[in-house]
Amino acid sequence: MIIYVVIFSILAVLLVASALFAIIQKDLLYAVIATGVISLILSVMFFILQAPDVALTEAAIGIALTTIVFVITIRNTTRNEDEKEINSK
Amino acid sequence: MDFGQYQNIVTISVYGSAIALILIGLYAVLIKKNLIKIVIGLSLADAGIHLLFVAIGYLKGGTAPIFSPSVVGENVTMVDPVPQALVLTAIVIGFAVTAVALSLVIRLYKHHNTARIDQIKSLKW
Amino acid sequence: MVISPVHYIAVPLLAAFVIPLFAKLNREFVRIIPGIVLLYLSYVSIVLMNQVSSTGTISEVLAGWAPPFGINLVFSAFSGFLASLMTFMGLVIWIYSYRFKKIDDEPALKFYVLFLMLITGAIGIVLTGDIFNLFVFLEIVGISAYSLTSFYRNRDGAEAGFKYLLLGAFASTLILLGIILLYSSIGTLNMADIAQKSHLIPTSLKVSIFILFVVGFGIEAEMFPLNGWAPDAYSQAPGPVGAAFSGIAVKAGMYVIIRLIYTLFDIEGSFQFLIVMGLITTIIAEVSAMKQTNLKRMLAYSSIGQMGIVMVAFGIGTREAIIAGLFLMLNHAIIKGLLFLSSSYLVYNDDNKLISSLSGLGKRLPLVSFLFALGAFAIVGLPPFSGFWSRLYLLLAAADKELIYLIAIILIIAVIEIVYYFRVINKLYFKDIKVKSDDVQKPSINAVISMSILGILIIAIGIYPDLVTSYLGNAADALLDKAGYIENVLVDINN
Amino acid sequence: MEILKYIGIGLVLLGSIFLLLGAVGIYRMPDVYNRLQAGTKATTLGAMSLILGVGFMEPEWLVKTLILVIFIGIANPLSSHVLARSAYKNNQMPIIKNGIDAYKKINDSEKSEEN
Amino acid sequence: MQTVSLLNRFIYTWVILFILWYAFTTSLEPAELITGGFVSLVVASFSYKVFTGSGLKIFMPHKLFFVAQYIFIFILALIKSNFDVARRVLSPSLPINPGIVEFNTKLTNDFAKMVLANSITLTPGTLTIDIVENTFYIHWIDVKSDNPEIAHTEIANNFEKLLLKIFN
Amino acid sequence: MKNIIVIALLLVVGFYLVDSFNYIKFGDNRLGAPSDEKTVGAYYLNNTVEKTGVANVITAIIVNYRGFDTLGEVTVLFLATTGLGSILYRRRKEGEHEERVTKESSYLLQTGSKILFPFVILLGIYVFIHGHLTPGGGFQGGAIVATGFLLMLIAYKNFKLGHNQLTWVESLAGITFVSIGMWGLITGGTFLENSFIPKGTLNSLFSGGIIPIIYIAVGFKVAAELTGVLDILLSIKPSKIKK
Amino acid sequence: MELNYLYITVLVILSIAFIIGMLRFIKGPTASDRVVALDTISIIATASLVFMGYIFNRYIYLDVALIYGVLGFIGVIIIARYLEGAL
Repeated sequence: MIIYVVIFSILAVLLVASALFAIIQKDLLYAVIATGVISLILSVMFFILQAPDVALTEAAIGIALTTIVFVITIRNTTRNEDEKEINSK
Repeated sequence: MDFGQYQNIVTISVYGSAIALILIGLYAVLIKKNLIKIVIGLSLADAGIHLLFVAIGYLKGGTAPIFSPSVVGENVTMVDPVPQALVLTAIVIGFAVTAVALSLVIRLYKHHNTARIDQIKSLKW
Repeated sequence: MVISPVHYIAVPLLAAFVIPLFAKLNREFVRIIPGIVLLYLSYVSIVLMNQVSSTGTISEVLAGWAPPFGINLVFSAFSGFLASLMTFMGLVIWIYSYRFKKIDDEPALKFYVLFLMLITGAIGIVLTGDIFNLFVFLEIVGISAYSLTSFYRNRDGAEAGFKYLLLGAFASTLILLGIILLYSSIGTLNMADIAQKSHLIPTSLKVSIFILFVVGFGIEAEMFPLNGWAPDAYSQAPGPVGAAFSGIAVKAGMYVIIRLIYTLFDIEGSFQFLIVMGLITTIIAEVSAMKQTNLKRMLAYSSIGQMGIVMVAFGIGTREAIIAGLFLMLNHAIIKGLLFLSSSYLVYNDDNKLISSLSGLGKRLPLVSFLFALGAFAIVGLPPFSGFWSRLYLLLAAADKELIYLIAIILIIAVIEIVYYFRVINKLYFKDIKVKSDDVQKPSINAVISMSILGILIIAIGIYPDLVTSYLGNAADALLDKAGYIENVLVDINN
Repeated sequence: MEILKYIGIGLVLLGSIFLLLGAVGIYRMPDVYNRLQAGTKATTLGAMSLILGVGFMEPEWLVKTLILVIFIGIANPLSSHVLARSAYKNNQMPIIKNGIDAYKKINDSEKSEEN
Repeated sequence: MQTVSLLNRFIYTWVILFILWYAFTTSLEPAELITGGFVSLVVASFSYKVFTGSGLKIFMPHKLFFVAQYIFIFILALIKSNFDVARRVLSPSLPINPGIVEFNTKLTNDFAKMVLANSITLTPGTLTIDIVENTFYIHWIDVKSDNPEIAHTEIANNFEKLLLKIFN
Repeated sequence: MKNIIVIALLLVVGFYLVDSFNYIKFGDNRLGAPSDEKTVGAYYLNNTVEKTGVANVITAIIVNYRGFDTLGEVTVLFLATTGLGSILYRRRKEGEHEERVTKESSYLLQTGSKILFPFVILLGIYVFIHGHLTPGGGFQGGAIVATGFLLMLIAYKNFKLGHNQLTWVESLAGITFVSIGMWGLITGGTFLENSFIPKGTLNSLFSGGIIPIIYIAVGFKVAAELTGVLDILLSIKPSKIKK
Repeated sequence: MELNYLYITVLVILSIAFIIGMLRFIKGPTASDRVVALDTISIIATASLVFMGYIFNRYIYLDVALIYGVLGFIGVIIIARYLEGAL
């Protein structure tokens, strides 16, 4: 099944790309959205690796709950990594 | 699923991305100054670990270890259930640690009005 | 219901879930229930210790699945000794912290639940026979420790807690990696099964796993260079919690490292590795302790140094050395417990906990100062206190193996310890009084009782070391008997 | 039953093409609102028809796929609405060609109330 | 919003949740059905007040006919809108002329307004941005007029008529 | 400079990891093969259906074979809630009312969450009741239920959460879990032994003995705990509002 | 196996859609754009989970897709509410 080879490599590249994005971005909100995306991709990967339970857990914990916890933290602290003023776009 | 001659590519992409996630996460933990970034790094490293866990349990041509009606009685291979069970536990624990870490970040910010390590100087780092 | 090791875990958990409900009836239940639980656990300890000394190791199967398919608890003379020690220390610290004034200013319900869980988690680490279960208990210890460290609402508590959390999370990442490698190479998680099959793992892989585990658990065991969290956590946490860390949490980490080396993996050079790490840890910690101006930090560094000596003792690896090591652990728990407990009254109102502010407190707080001095004398190893005997056993064990350099280093360390502890005692007794009598906090009656228990124990063991050495001998035998451990656990019950 | 299967295959293919169209839409359009315009319609129809197609190909799954389809039908427009509104409240002005922006006045009045 | 008795609303919620439960399990075993009945009872008991305001009326047969008609029109509009999107997205010049228009609706029911808003979002070239009271604010990719009346007939008329029949 | 050292260190670690994983082939027929009875995974696959009556092997492992882990895991979440409460504790001033979100959400989102709220809750409960038959279980279901409450919490300014009820649900669920475990001890078996309730037939709702009961208890507990965490976090007052 | 071609075609199309969504996510430029991309890729992923569930021929995998859809929706709502300045 060559298609899975392709899918796996695409997902792997996207996973690493969004991880790098999460680390490099100065705007923490982008980093948080990126962790959401990482959870999303990971969840698909778990699904293909025949682990539906884990995919479910990763989706349930990673996409919604982790995101809200991070977002609340950003709300209560600062949105920019270097704590400079940024316009809120 | 049998990957045939492309086995290596799959191996590299799964293990490679998992290890890359771990390393990127640890890099953020060690280098970044912003506390929230550090916590993000931790959760990235955790994510890599989880992927690694599931990957070692995978079996070529296996299906999920659930004996639902369509599977009972057929001769099917199933993937190893143990790593999946462990990673479930690990994910929940990881979330608990992340939540506690972030609450500490919030409190630090309230005291010091900054979320950067290099500006919180009352203790040595 | 027959008393079995699982009571150590199940009863406190039940209590922890019940406490929020009872708190609605009366706030006092929040404080009392942990005490009742710890008393009950002490009773369990006594029953089980008797049982072990008569019938040998108890391996309890959980959920009806024989190991390696289920999780099991192992109560041997060795793990049982540590579990009982932790229970005892927990009880004493509970007596001390009952209505401790600084804690009652804060959400006390949370303190007692977290404290109870800290002890439960540590006991779980010691008793469990499954490596992943051990990780879960480590996280229980971890989360309660992070929260307890930042329990006070002052500036630095959160910082110390975060530092601890970072290292702890890093450790759990490494431990999980180790578990992945372990499981994928031999397909089992039971420690006895791992011990049986560990020769099947390729050596280089085995070394990687070993390093991952040692680094991971070394953070909890205050091994150099992973002990950066300790001084901050000890100095920022509430007084009783500092005692609980040094008496309970650290012991659990040390237990795992010992288990790894003695039972799980037989890797060449791991014993020497332990000696070297122990020596480095000790020397650096004791030298840093000299420079501290903060009393709690000084005690913390001293605690790290003591754990280093324990590592050295277990690195020597003979039966005598193990006895010495266990004796050191016992002493460290009791004496450091006493030091932490008494010191938190000495620096009660001083947020910086400076040693210089102790000047003349010996006259203002005679009892507390006396107990502190007693602890200081005991920990540096002066006769006739208990600390003396453990040092002596260690020196004898080292002499047996003709490790002359070790003897020299241990003696030098003792001298360093004497220097910095006597600096404090000098401040306490031989300097002018600076503090007004209103500024000091008189200890409550239960605090005095708990500290006195520890003080009496120190003297009693000092005078009759045979009280404990026979138990320690059994414990050492249990630790060395790897084949017996495997055999005991891997009995087929279900099939 | 064969005919259902072929309908299903058709729906699946159509759905995947529309999903691709949605992705291209959010890539090509110039601002958030236009992206949402393209993204929502195409992905909603795409996902609905793909999932329904799977339901037709495997008739036992039909009930559950219908639930998913209904959910997507409710949730997807809703989320795009919430996104559009939040973008506007976040001062992200849409590209307006003819100066027709009826929402601006109510948004401004809300803002002045806050201050 | 017209008031309907609490019991009516509760039973409506219960029935809907029970149907959902059946859809989740797709099994007619007595055990599943009993559990489902119980669970949907529990969930309904704390959510019926927020779930619905109109109650069982929607199950009247002639309304079901309108519902079917609505779904038919809606799907046609959805497909049309997708081809519209395809035309706009794939043409190299991106033919857009966006703007935000407003119009008033006659609908009073919450749910009806939501359905209308969602339908508008899914029909050609329009996206609901906000509803304030009875006014809809619509992002229109190809603005024809900023007159609310014209916008209303262009965008929402068909749907609104049917929804009025269904919900009033 | 520090950057370079860290990168070098991480590269070394990465090299060792890659080297270690050389021993472990991806998708290899290593464990779990029915012929090899000795490994843990294979044992579970071959014996779960017969001995526990549960279709989902992972559930059997989590709740029964390694049920002790799950007890610990539930405790970790419980401790996280407690710790969070202790870390973010603050005294309420007189007359201060809780306000989770500063702005009411749009009319549409409110209506939408009204409709989706029971749906999400029911979905969560479905997931943890069917934990032994389908993917998912207590944790996932609990998380989904908590997410349902989260939807209401962020959509409505004044959505009231019964703190008392949360405590009751959480405590009772925890007590149920431990008591079921202890019941095994009292009846002369082992902790968490799955013996005193009939196992039922495979793939029916009432099967698996205590496993579904425990998973339901876990589900309620996790739901209450996570909702508690979200509630604590959402009701923090920002010290200064920074744009 | 004429169905094989169907699988490959659909999965390839979905992958391309996923990549394009990710490109928009990485390009931005604003937070709203990224959330739009997150929304889109979560829908695409839900659809592909359903389809892959069909390929693996396991009915129970549909549950995963359903929950995935629900949670993706709520995740988007959370960030949108933050951007609105309400959280």
